[in-house]
Amino acid sequence: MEPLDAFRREVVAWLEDNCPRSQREPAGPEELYQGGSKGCFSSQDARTWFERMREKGWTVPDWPREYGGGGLSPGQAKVLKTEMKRLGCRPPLATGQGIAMLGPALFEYGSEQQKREHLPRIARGEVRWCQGYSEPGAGSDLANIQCRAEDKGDHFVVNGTKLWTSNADRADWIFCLVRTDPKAAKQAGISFLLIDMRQNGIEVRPIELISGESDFCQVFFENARAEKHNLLGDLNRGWTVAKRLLQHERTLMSQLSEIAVGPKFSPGEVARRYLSLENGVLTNSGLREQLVRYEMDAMALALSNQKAFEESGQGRLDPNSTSFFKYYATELDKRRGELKLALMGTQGLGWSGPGFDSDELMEPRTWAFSKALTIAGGSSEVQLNVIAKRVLDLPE
Amino acid sequence: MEPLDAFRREVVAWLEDNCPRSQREPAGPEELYQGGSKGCFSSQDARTWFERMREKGWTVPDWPREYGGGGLSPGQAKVLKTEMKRLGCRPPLATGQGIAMLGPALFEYGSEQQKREHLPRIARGEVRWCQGYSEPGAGSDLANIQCRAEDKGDHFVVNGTKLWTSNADRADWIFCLVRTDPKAAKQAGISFLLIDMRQNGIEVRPIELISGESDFCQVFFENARAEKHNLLGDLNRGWTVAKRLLQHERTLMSQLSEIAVGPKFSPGEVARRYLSLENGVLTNSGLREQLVRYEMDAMALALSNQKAFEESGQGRLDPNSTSFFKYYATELDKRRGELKLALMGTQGLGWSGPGFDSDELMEPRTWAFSKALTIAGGSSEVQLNVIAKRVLDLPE
Amino acid sequence: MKHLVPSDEHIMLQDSARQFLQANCPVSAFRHLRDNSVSPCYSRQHWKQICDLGWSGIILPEEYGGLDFGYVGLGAIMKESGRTLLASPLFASVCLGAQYLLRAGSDTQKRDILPSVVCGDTCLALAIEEGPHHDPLATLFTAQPDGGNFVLNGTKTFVVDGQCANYFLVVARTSGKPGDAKGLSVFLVDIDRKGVERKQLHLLDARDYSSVDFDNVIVGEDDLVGSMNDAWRYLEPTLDAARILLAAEMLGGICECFERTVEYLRDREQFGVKIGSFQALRHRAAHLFAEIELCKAVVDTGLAALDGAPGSISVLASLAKARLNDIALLATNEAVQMHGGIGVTDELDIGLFLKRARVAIQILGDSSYHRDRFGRLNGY
Amino acid sequence: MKHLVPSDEHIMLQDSARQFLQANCPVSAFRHLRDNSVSPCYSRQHWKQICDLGWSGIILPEEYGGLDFGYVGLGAIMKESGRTLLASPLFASVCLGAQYLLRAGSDTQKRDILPSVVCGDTCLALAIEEGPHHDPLATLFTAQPDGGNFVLNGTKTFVVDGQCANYFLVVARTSGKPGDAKGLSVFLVDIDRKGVERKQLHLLDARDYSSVDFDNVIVGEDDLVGSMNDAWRYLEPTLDAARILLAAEMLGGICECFERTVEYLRDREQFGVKIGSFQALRHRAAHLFAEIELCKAVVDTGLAALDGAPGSISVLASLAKARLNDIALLATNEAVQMHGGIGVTDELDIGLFLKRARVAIQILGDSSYHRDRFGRLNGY
Repeated sequence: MEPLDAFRREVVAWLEDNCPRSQREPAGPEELYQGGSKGCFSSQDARTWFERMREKGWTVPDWPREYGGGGLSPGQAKVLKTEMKRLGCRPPLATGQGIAMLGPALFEYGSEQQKREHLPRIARGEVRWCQGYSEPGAGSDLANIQCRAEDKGDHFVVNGTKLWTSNADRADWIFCLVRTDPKAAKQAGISFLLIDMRQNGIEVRPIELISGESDFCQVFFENARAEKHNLLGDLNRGWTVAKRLLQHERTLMSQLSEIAVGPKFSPGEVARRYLSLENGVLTNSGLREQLVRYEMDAMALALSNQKAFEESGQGRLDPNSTSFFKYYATELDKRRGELKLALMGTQGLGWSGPGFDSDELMEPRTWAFSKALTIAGGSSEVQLNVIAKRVLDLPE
Repeated sequence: MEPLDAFRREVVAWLEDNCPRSQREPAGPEELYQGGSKGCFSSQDARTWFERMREKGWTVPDWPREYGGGGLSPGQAKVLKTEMKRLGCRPPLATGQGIAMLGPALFEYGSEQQKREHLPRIARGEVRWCQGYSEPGAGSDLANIQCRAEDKGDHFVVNGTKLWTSNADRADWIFCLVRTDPKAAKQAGISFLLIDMRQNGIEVRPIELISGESDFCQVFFENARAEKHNLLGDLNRGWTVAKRLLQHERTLMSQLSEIAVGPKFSPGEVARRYLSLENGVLTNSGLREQLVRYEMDAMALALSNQKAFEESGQGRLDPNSTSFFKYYATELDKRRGELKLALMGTQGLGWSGPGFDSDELMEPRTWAFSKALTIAGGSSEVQLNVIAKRVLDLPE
Repeated sequence: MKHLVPSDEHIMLQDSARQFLQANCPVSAFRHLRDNSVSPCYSRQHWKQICDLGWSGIILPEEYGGLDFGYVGLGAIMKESGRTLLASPLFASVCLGAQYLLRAGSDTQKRDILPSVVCGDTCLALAIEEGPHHDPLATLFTAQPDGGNFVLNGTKTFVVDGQCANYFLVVARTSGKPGDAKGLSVFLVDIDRKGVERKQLHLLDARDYSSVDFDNVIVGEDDLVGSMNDAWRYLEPTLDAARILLAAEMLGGICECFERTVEYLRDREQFGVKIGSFQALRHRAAHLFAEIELCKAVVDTGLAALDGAPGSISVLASLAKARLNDIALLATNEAVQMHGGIGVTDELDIGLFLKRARVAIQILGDSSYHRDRFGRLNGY
Repeated sequence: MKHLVPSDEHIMLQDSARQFLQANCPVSAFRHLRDNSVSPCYSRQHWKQICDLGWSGIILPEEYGGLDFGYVGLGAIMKESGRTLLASPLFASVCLGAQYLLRAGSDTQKRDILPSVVCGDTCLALAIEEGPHHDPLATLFTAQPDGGNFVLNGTKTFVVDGQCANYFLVVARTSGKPGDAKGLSVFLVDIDRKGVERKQLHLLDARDYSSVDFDNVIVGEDDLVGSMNDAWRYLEPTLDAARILLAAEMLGGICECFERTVEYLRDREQFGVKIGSFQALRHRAAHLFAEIELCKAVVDTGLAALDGAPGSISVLASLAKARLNDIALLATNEAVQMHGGIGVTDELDIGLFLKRARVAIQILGDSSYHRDRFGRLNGY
């Protein structure tokens, strides 16, 4: 206990000195710094805050210092996270695919050269990454990879297309599953390749979602080039890396509601704002029932997350738990979206223009986007399949 | 309209004249006359009422007169049913497997001789029937029939065992699926046989259920004898008859809550009895919400039944509808059981003895028995399979 | 008597409605309106055609230019319009406005207004909501008697088809306190009347809604529709009928969404097989089928009751609205999920049904409102 | 600080509890008691052994013969006892009775009673319920001061382990009106006191319950446990702790039921394949797994909070009881359905878990009670 307490005091003092006042307000969806060559700061304060945190390595507090991280222990990292949350500090650099996905994969499978090349650039926000897994027509059948990489001696030539690539239009590099052995069975013959997107052979087309956003893209490769030393893991063994990454993705998605810059008000606050109370109790008993059921399940999930964190001993989830958390958290995100619309009534239906404040206008879009969460990153059905097979050991 | 109105007046007058007062009270589970050699009347009035109805053929009002029925049109039969329900008249003879299941099968597949032999005895309550479909280890896989009937010239010799045979211990005859061709694939090679149970080769063992009742039995055949002329439908083509019967069974089970002599009080009445009201509204808003949801769904199902009846034009359901009604009605029966226990609180937990009145004691047993309804007669899962395949035409 | 089996005439009407709508106003027509920010979001040309077909007069007597063809007929049209996401003043002007006038209006009012509604020159809109949740008895909007006139003050929100309306039917309180049924009155107000200011609301479903301010708007006694303080007598049955008609529209949307989803399950392959062969999806689709069958029965019974078949209309209306709300939610969410990735793109029509459903759910009462009302009507 | 990771000592305790119970009091032992109408339905021999193991004193300080091992320890025992359907006075006498005495009793009372509870000679039972739904603040039962004495009048129902009790802890109203927290007092009443009449109740789960009439029962000031009119201060935390402990027992039952069901899905064949290969069942089982994982976290957090970890105990208790109620319902119903025909026979143990769950759901508040309370505690 003692050392963490001292650390906590130190962290709080530093944050209070260094986090600009404006960076301690809730951020809108466009206000977070995303990094990369196309990233921009929403204000001078945002830049200052990012630069101070970057100097301490606290954009990725638990990465080793030699790769641009803060070198904190899991316990220290949690203290930092907790105190930032308590003080309302915004993340200085949004947790994108580089920090959450590729970073851990590099630590586990990367050569020293690969780690030195890529990790610090992620930590310093210089390179923004995106993930090329899904392909048109494949859906949940992730191992159904058609995008192929031909061996040309010192480099590969890549042809094919990737779908549902988050923020590909704003990324600099893409990590990709490609087929390097067309004759091998599904999972075999797939390699994991890092590709610089700033070349002519790559075209990116955003896809409009029902939420009105275009976070997802389709990426077209036409004789795109990737250097051989950018192969992560062994040739034709990329599926191993991919599977591990899927777990990170699930973990990430199960914590979306915690890390996402969603609407400001909790369902309870929304209820108090749009419904009437009598003696401190909502008079609309049907909606109240729905609210309490949601809040109870959300609290139970949070406690379950806490339990898993404590049990893991190192801040990392048991691989078998990731499916359950991804499933439950994203289904709950959908429920929260429906609940808030229900609580807000007609004030929750605004798409644009007058009659709604900016918080209200965010709700239907968050609601619509939540529909994607139980599909992306392995649909709920896929997660249930995994639980049935791996956790419950049911016969197939 | 006109002719039915006249008929309705006639029916009401006759019922009022002929139905003894005591037979217009709700009946306990043991008070209905079940027929057969082991059937007994709960009172002299019950006997009188049965005999009067039998004379008119109104134990089976829509069967032709020559087979012991009332010869009524579907519309007339519905009028009779409605008026009996309105006046609170008990069914003079409970709707058992003979009336609901074998009767329709005999009309559709029986020879004239078979119809003349069996139908009037069902109509007059002389013979009680039970159904031998399921076998140990088969569960929902109904076509997995091991019970075999060997051809001995003028008769069959039957060996094997049947499970979940309702009221076999009180029945005189059993209609049975038996394997007559052991070499044929599953559904082929099954025949539909009528067997007199009053013989030495048949032993019946009741199974105790969680509701404390033993309505279901296991039936053991050891060299039991069945005459050749008691084969219904063609040899090795019994599956056709069986499938048709399953539809009747589903229809029957989807109307259980209407015809069953369950607990006297509706969920709404139970709620008013065990919970407090304020300005006519239940103060327990959580249970009220649950109650309204149930009542709305039950009303919707009743309207759907009415719609199907009107659309069929002949009082018979579209075969594809039976699965949906069976599924929904029995799931709703389970929900009603849970709801009533919840509404009654600790007064809904009595198993025997003092502290509970007889209505209260019936509730937990009805609740427990309701668990069997979504399993017997084709489980909910089987019904959903049928809907997906036959109604939605989804590929397998 | 078979109330729930449509007559041949009704079947013909529904078939011709389907043909007209599929040919002239398919979902792509609505998408076009939305993408081109047509405001208010409906096609005047289609509306004119619809009026020429007589749909705007289906429930009105012939003396006002109507077809007198009953609610079952109008319900058939509403179902079909739900299938193609038809955006038109049909619900606001006919199902709500004309219906209320027919119940409550004086002979003069009916003669003056209804024929013009039928031919489509006049659009009515009911200005009833004041807060985020439907609660007509809570009306605070005031109409102050002043000599032979009334002075209207207050704001009405979520006025359906408010932008294309020529007249508002404004629900106001002339006496009593919020919560009282007694004391409500309805006024017919020309949108050009001094002090009326409407503002377009852009909602999720890209249709026509307004918020309207009334600042010392002066109306005459002639503008009162139905007797003073006693409008609830006409308004409640009007709302109930409109709820059942809206439920019919929602049913159309649900069925369309479901059929498209089943089609997708039949065609789409994954892991080398049709996804419709996955038992978990099969069971969910089959369950949804059962829920939708119940929706059909509930809507048809409600419509038949409006045409005189037995049954409590209030109970049936609350049952219909609550059930259709709930199943619309379930069916649209399942449709998105079963379509997978493509389901959350704007390119697929499913998203349009998803959004329309969320708005329709709030019109004339969400499920919590109608469950509460159903409980009260049943004495618990 | 890791509150949710059991210490080695707690793991050892739970392991030894499991071994003892599986060896000595398996489900078949409970079935034997039930089938032979042993009354009250528990084995005195097993209870003696349990007390010798020290479980009856786990949460009590050493000065009263206890182990002072905390709620996490007692929770571990409760979980295991839920797995084997152990019928014993552990919940009533220790989790409720001794706990209340420990919080509210005078030194004398504690010294007099607690050691005897620990060794199993004394069984306590809390007489709190008066109607069919848990509602302690609604208490009407009166205790009328009379000189230095009190006269108790009223009926208590659903007294858990009332038949094997030597003493009742009776919740009575000494002032105020139903609904008030102020005015409640608790009395320790010997079952042999004149005017006390108990009647055995036979419930669904075949355990020990009573209804008890108090007819002018005279008790002294010494029998008051906790201060007069102010018992709620001790009673509410007692009830909350007992709710969390009961939730632990329910969790054990749920896990046992689920594991048996998964085992059945792995083994049982139908249509020529294992039924666990049917995707619809797989998904339902996987969903249930997720719900049960949340149950574990909720129960463990509640137990840890009782031992001093951060968190509002009232909120955690209502969360735990509501969630465990709901998932017990789901898990037992799914267990029956997935077992098919055999699931509804009395021969299979699943039915015993099904019935126990329905009674446990009603003890100290059903889900509607706890959801309402959770809402109030959170300000809505």
